Amino acid sequence: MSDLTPLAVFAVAAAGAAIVGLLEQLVAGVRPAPLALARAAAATLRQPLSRPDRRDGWLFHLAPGLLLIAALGALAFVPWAPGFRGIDLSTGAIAFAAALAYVTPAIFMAGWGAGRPLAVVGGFRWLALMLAYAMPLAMIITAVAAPAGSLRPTDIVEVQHAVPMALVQPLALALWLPAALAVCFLPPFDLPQADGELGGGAFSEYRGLDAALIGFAQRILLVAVSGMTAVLFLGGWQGPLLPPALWMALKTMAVAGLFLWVGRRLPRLEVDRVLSLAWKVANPLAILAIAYAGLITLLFYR
Amino acid sequence: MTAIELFFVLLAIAAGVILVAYAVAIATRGVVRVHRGEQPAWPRFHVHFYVFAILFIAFDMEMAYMYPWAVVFRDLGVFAYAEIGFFLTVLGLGILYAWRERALEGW
Amino acid sequence: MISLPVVLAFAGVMFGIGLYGVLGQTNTIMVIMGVELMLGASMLNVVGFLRYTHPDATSGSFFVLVLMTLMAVEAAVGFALVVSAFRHSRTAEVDDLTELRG
Amino acid sequence: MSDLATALVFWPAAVLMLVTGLYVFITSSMARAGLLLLASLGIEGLVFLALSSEFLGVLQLLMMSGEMVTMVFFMVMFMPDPGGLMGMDMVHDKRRSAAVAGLVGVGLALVAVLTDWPARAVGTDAPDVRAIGFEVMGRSMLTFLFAAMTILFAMVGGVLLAKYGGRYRIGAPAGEDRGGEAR
Repeated sequence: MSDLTPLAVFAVAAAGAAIVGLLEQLVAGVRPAPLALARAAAATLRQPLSRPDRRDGWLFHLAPGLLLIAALGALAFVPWAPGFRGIDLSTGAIAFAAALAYVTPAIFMAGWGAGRPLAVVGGFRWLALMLAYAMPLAMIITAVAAPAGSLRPTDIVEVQHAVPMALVQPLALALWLPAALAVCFLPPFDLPQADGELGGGAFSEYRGLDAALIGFAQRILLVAVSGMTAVLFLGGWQGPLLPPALWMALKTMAVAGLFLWVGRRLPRLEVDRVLSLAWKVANPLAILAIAYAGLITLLFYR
Repeated sequence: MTAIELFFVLLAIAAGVILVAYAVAIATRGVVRVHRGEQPAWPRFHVHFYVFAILFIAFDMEMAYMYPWAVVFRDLGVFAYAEIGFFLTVLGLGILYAWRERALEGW
Repeated sequence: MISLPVVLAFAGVMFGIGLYGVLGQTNTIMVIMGVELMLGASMLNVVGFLRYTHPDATSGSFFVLVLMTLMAVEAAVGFALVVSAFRHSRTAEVDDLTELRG
Repeated sequence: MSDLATALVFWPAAVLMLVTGLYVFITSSMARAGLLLLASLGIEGLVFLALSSEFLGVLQLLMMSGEMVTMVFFMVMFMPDPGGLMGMDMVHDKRRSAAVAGLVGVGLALVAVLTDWPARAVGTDAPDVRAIGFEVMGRSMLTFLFAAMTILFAMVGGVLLAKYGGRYRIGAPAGEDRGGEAR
């Protein structure tokens, strides 16, 4: 870790957003055009900002910035290679969850600040989704940290040098994937802001720079969450032959592609169904996953 | 620099970049007011999932104790496993109670 | 530079702000918010003492955890009470919830 | 963190914390008040980070987000005017409560500044997660287990009080229609 880490995080964010743009086109079945994302961003930026009249203007315009900062903060705690470990806190795994926790207020602020009926409803729907996904997400981090005996992401990577955690704890992975998909507000968990639902929902009033920042933030969020999935479950940068950074990039891209591909092929569930399922199935199973993680730690990792 | 300082540097740079971007955007493109004269849709709202919210606030706190446990568990062994077993059982009872009271049914 | 009195002074002023909310607000939820601010101030107090007098005391950190739990539990039970009271008398204003007054 | 970095982060963050905390009770919009409280307590997490309490700061940032955001929609449920469109005044006993609160705040601050505190050991980091973990699992085990019971009681009590027409029919006057809250 050097003093240049913050700048390197920005470089990773830019590269990651570009790659996710390409992946989106591949998954959608369009012929990939490398500059399409940049061109779309430039077109968005040429529009003026919009501000709904008589609304909470400052909430409305703070939301995209908060979303972007949350995404960048989450990305900063992902270690990419032994030489570039991101911001290497000894509590990095919780810090990642803490950064992701600020996605929720950002989306609520966007919906409430816009003050349009559909946007406000979108904000409330997102709160309901947060009640569903936040607990499994946080508990699974514990389940993975217990065998490593540390919350430092680099330690979690190193404990997987023999067997990746996905093989040891398949239950934890199965609970993590939907929660991680939900936190990036990708389909099928894009109820609050999908174009097909509520006509854009919480983000329907954004134009210009605001809209560009939100698109950028969502892609960075996907990179951060896929990177953390690779770190927690797929052994991070470890792998034969290839250099570590390349392994990490490949795993991250594979997870991001999986998220985008699976998400487009699943039906959207109603919010109340998601909440009920999360509290009846996901949370009890997450408790079981932690108990199981403790058992295998006692047996194999001491 | 320590890791926390680097984190603050990252926050400062990100906030600075966003502020500059907004300043440039407002200076060059301006702001358009839309939906002139309409009242915002901010009624008193019946949020149907409030029981989940109350459960969430209480249950969320569990994490504060799970994280320190996860870090020292490998060193303490069976004793810590018994403790966390008690902890998780108690919280599981909370979920079971809510389930039994039909508070987890959606709405 | 920062020293212990500075941290404690900020915590004291924050406590005062929370107290203003508790005493002045008419709505039960706002009163709960005031209590949260007061508990937050006490957490800042503990962290200040932890940093500047006993940096190696783990029980101090644990006490902050307990305070955080207290905040969450207080908020959860408080909201449940407000829901119950609102359902009963269709209001959440402190001045109107006088049923228990003798 | 070094002394200089602590000062650089602490002063703006702490001032912002107080300003947002005060605005919670000044603004007339409920959603704004809840988000400002989140800002105040979240920035307090940054202050903890600046005071080198890494675990506590990160945990504060994580916990307050979930808690305060759920608080926002309770406010939207129970306030007559959640958007603050009418600029309602929600303060009673304004002058007296402001006087008492100001007196207490300034008094506490004065006591803090004027007392000769036994400050030593400057610039050392607070205990890390590991030390806290040993504390939780060892000496403070009983407190930890009681915290679990407290959380359980909060969940039970919350469901009991908030669930419409639950086991004890709390808050459900006989014969009143259920207002679409059946089940």
